[in-house]
Amino acid sequence: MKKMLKACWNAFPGVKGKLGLVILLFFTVIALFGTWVAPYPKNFIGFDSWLPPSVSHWLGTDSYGQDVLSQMIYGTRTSFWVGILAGLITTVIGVTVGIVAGFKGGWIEESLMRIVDLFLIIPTLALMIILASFLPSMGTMSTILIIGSLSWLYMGRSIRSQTMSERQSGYVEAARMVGMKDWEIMFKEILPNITPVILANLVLVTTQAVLAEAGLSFLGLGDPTNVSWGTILALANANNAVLFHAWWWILPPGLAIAFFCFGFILIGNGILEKYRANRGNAAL
Amino acid sequence: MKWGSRKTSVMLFSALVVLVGVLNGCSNSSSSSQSGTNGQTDTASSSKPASKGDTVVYHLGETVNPEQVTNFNPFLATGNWSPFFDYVFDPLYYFNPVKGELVPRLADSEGSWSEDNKTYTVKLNMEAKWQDGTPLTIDDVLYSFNTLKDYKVLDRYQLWGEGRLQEVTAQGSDTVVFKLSNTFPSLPFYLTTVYIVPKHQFEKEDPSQFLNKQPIGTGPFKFKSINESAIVLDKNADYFLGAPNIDQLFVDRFNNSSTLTLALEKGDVQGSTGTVAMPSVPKLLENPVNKLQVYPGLNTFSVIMNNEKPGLKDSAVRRAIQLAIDRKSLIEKGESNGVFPANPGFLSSVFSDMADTGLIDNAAFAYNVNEATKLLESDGYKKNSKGIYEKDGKKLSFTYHMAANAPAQNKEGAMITEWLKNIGVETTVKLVTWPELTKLLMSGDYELLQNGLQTPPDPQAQLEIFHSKMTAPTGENTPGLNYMRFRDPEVDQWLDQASSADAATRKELYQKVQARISEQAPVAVMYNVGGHIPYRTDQFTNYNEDLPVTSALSLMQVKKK
Amino acid sequence: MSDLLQVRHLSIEYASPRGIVKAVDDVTFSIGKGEIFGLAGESGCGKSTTAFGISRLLRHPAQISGGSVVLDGQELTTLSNDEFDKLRWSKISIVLQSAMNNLNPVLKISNQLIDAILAHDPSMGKEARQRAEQLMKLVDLPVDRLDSYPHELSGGMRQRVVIAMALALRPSLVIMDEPTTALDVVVQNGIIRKIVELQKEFGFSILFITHDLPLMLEMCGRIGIMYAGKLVEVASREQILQKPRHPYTQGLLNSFPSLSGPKQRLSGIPGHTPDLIRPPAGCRFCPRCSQAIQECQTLPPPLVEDAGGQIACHLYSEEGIAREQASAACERS
Amino acid sequence: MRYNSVYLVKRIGIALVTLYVAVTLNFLLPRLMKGDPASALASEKALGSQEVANALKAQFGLDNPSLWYQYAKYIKQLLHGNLGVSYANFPSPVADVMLKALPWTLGTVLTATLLSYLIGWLIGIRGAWKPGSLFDNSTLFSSFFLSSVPFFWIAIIFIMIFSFYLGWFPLGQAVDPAYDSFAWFDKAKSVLYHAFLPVFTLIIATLAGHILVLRNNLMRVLSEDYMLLAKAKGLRASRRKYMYGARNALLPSFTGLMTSLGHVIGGAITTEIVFSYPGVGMVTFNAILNHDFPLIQGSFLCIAISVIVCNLIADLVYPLIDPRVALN
Repeated sequence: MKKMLKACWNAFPGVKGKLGLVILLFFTVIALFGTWVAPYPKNFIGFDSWLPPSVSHWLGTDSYGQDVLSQMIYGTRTSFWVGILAGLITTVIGVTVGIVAGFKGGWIEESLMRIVDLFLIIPTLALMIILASFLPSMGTMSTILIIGSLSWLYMGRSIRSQTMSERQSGYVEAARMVGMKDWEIMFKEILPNITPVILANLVLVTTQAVLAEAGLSFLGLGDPTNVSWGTILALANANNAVLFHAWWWILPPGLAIAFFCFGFILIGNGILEKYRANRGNAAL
Repeated sequence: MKWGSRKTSVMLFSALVVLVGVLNGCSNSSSSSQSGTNGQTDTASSSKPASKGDTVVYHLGETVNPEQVTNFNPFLATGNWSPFFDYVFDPLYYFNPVKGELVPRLADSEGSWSEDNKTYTVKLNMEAKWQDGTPLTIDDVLYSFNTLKDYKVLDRYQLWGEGRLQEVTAQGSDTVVFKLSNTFPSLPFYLTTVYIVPKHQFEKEDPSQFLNKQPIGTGPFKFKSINESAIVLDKNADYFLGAPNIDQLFVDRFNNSSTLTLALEKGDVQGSTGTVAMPSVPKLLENPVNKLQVYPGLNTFSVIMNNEKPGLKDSAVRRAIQLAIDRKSLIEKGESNGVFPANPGFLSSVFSDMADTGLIDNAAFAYNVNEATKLLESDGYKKNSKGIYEKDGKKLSFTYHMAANAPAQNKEGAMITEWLKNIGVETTVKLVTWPELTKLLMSGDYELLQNGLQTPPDPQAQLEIFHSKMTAPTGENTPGLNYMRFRDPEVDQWLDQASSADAATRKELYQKVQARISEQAPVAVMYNVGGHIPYRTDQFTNYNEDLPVTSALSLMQVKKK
Repeated sequence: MSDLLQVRHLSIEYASPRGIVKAVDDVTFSIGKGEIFGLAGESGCGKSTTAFGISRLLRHPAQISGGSVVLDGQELTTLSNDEFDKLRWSKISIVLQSAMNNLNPVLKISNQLIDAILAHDPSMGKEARQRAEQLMKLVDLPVDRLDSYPHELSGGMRQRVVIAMALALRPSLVIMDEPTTALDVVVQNGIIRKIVELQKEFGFSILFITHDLPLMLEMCGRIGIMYAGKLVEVASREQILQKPRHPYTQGLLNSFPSLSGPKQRLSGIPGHTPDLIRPPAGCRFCPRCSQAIQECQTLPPPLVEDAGGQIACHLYSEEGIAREQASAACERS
Repeated sequence: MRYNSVYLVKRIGIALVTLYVAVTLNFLLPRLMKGDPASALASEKALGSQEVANALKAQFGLDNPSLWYQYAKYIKQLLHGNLGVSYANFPSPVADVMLKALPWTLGTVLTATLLSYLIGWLIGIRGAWKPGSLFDNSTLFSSFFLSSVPFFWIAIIFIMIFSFYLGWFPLGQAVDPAYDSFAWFDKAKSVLYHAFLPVFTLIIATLAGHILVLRNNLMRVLSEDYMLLAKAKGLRASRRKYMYGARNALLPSFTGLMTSLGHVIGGAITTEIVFSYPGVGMVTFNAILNHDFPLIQGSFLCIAISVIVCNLIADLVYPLIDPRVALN
């Protein structure tokens, strides 16, 4: 167990990586064990509204009389899973598109990149709204699907440029001479070599997913029965928390999103720093 | 004053180019022109460059989207902001929702029915003049009504529908005669929905496409100009019911209610016609200067149930659902007391004389969880392992549709679904856009759907929602608002009698209809949405509380303190 | 000839995560006016670091940790950055290795020539352009090329531009760090001949750095051999050719095939360069030296100055010479 | 600076093709949405009378269900510059609504993007020039933090602090209500005064990304030989930093400048809602919620066209700053 912990500890390189890991662990713990930690049940409307932070309500209550702290804790779970799952879906699509485009080249690359350019034009948030109104019901799963299927664009481009530089290197020629098939070269040879870049991008994409989920819920397209940082912020804005000087309802969701993503970005940059140290090129 | 859209956009680009240059110098320029007024209660609205002389300006705040100011044509239902017409134009009568009665505007006095109740004559107040100086003529009135006959699209309330208006003629130069093909006692209410337009301006245009960017009305305020932040109206000095005291009426445009509420709190705006984020109302009222006028309305929010769907067929289940909803906390928590308790018999308390107010706070329909569960069990439902009621294999599990992008609505939906779970009724929430909600209601492709049912200002029309002629089997689009697929031959019979009966018998028939509705509970009512008008009393007084305080007739009398 | 540049006990260190790397350790040599002095050695032996140390172009985390550099009688290591900047390019200029990106890709050749001149004499104005044209003629490049961009020139032409640039202010010392390594042999020959020609014409001295010993022998009057941060031998070209004294110099010479003469098997030098963080106690070449003797393991060889130049090897220190004769004797018998 | 004609033609060609694909996609996207608004509108407004519904459908051109017919009609209208009539706000022409809304969004978004790039670069340069210095570390960590904060959250915070508590800036809107009666100069000032906070929010929200990108690029450029040569030439620090360092470092992030426009406009949607700013964001959002096909198409098209045009401008300006491109 000790050795495994040690290995995992230096898997996150540099001061940045370690700091990021600590932040990430903090949120994971809350996401997994939130229900036992939260002082009150989810969406429990039982208190007076607009109570400032007090002993019984560390973060006060909102306009409906819900305890903001427990809402934040339950929100962590949604935002955490949206971030992780949407991030994974995006990575899978982004990496496949990136590698295929980078490796195959020719008209495949051209068409894929044209699609990427096109989707970069249309604001992703607007596209997500369209997709949101297209899917039958707006559960958390459909949010994840929507975000996942639309935010792989930047990643696709970054992986493609990385694959193109890998394609020139010797081991790819060697692999081809040995007679390995294209997809074998791509996924058995090139993929392991660009893993640090993939990890760095995964981290970036996860933050974008969390932000996109917050955006969607802010625009009222999140799942109302479920709570996430985005829905808390949306209700805070819609119910005029500013008028009530309810800073305890506005600040926490924004700060939580920021810290959560901050942790991820630190890890990403830690990996990149280590990667750049031994490969010498700015991949992100 | 040319409507400055093209000029403004050109100006904007040059201005924003200047922005790049002046941005760093901005801090001093902004402080010089803007005396740093801070939050809470402050006196005059922030001192913009001094307006000419001491013109008295009343700022009214409103959520008006850019697409809502593309036309000022009273005939059109879309692309315009309807309260605008109340300020600039005049209908024959004005329906006062506070008292639930008709106030004569262009009409001189109350109209009179013929013996066979099939013709209604209205004498006009010929003092009225168009804002461009030309006097009002009987032809203007005839033109305004005949246009609805010629252009089917514009007759939203089907004044010329079958069994209603047959002909509108002039009698002399100051009296209008409405000939009906059948008895239609609510005609006066319907006359309030038609604004009289200047024939000499409209006849040159196609009324169903005319954008009327330079509106000319007879109303108390004249249109002056419009920009991205406000619609500017000047007072109509020679308005025939007396000139308004204020010189200018600014309708400040916001695109969300939060910013509007902040402006109200800060004093930039003196009042609003009602779209304020309800939960912030209590905070507004903490400031003694702010008042909130509340009156019942024509929109009853309820959980609409498709009475043909399995489970929802039995009235016991529907009654149980009605009892499971804690209407009091919906009103307090959800809408912060900005709305009225709804009538389980559905008729709004706006029609105070007709509505059976006894039903509203009748304990039989109040929030009562064990009564609801008792009802379900007595009807043969038993709780299954997961705590959901079931009868011969069919569990009470329904889809619950709600409107997207309505945080307050969604919050209340979450509360209701929680309460339904407490009485063993399972729901899966589905969020859809507004037009889709209507489509689902019409086609019946829903089980539970939370939405408002809005009707014209006519008790008959409001109760006819439950008439079988207004519905169609699930799968077909309903002709009327009976989305619930509710059929009750007796209710049909009572309503048909009432449509041509005199006032007394109509009241009695309506009582019976309301009793039956509350018993059958085709819908589970939530609350009645009427007016909730916040207004400040620190700079202006003399609001007329018997009318909506920010309506035209009240704003006329408002004076600067 | 009087000395232009005296380097005394120069040491340069890098702070690396694993400890202090002594890249240059107690190097002493001098370059006369108008002399072409070569500095050779395997890559990583500290020759470029020495050059950058002298011209104060070291990049973080490297810094000079001791010793003195005197140019024209002026001590450089104690100068402030601003004073040193005045010397840059007017007294010391540099020619770098890679032809690919030693010129700013987004600026015209003329701008890059002129801005060096203007940096030191802002009032030049119009004549700066004429100076640039003269410089182009100097290195046999067509003058209209002044207005083209670096990527529009070939590798050789780019290197000629850099050389012209280095001579813009008639510096007294030009440091050339592997100027021709990136070029093919034919172009290299042209560049070398141009450098020698220009050196004769203007009389500036050159510190020529390369790992290509034959090229150095052809071009430089005196040559210094560096190994693992230490200057092991300095001698004239003829001395190095006929009788290289230090075993490492001999090894170096043996690992280059001579074009003329019999074909022999090349004998490289076994082993690899020592770890500069914890250098071996005695002579750093000892582990790879075939003629290593007892003292080599323990005692760092002192730098001995004598007629043949400088040598840092126990074989040539006093005790060493005695034992040498003894072993030479028994060897002969 | 003579352009290489092949490069020019290729760039414009790509722009046109992308535009055509955008137009077609733009036509299909709203159609994918379930629920056809005309019948919904008809029922909502005409209380269910069937002839009214048909009349509305005819006016909206939905009476002929075949997609090809609608597509041909759509393209024909487009060529006449007529973006059709909005359903939800019938009969207002879409072009009219867009023409009023687009300048506001483009004005703020373009200004914010340019300023944010400029400021991001300056900070990035100063940070990369002295890596590891206090300035570098502080900007690095704060940009990590800032790059992960939602647009609208910053907007709400700014309104709370600057407008509500300090009263320095208005609570929202684009111009002063009494705008029409102002003199020319007051009008400009009113526009700037109201635009300051939204632009400032967009700048802060996008600043972090640019700092990081440029800092990485400059770190790479600093290790190049020509930088060493520039130092050896004794050039002034400012010239080395900007003419040699920044000029090369900004090249890769310059193309990023315009492609990120789509992303910024997306972010602007939420900011405009919070600031009650009459831009395209709000119009698009309402259009989507009301299933208003023509307005959705109109707003997407305007956004697509403005982004494509900006990209084309970027492609044309790029050879001016990177000579290597124009000649290949």
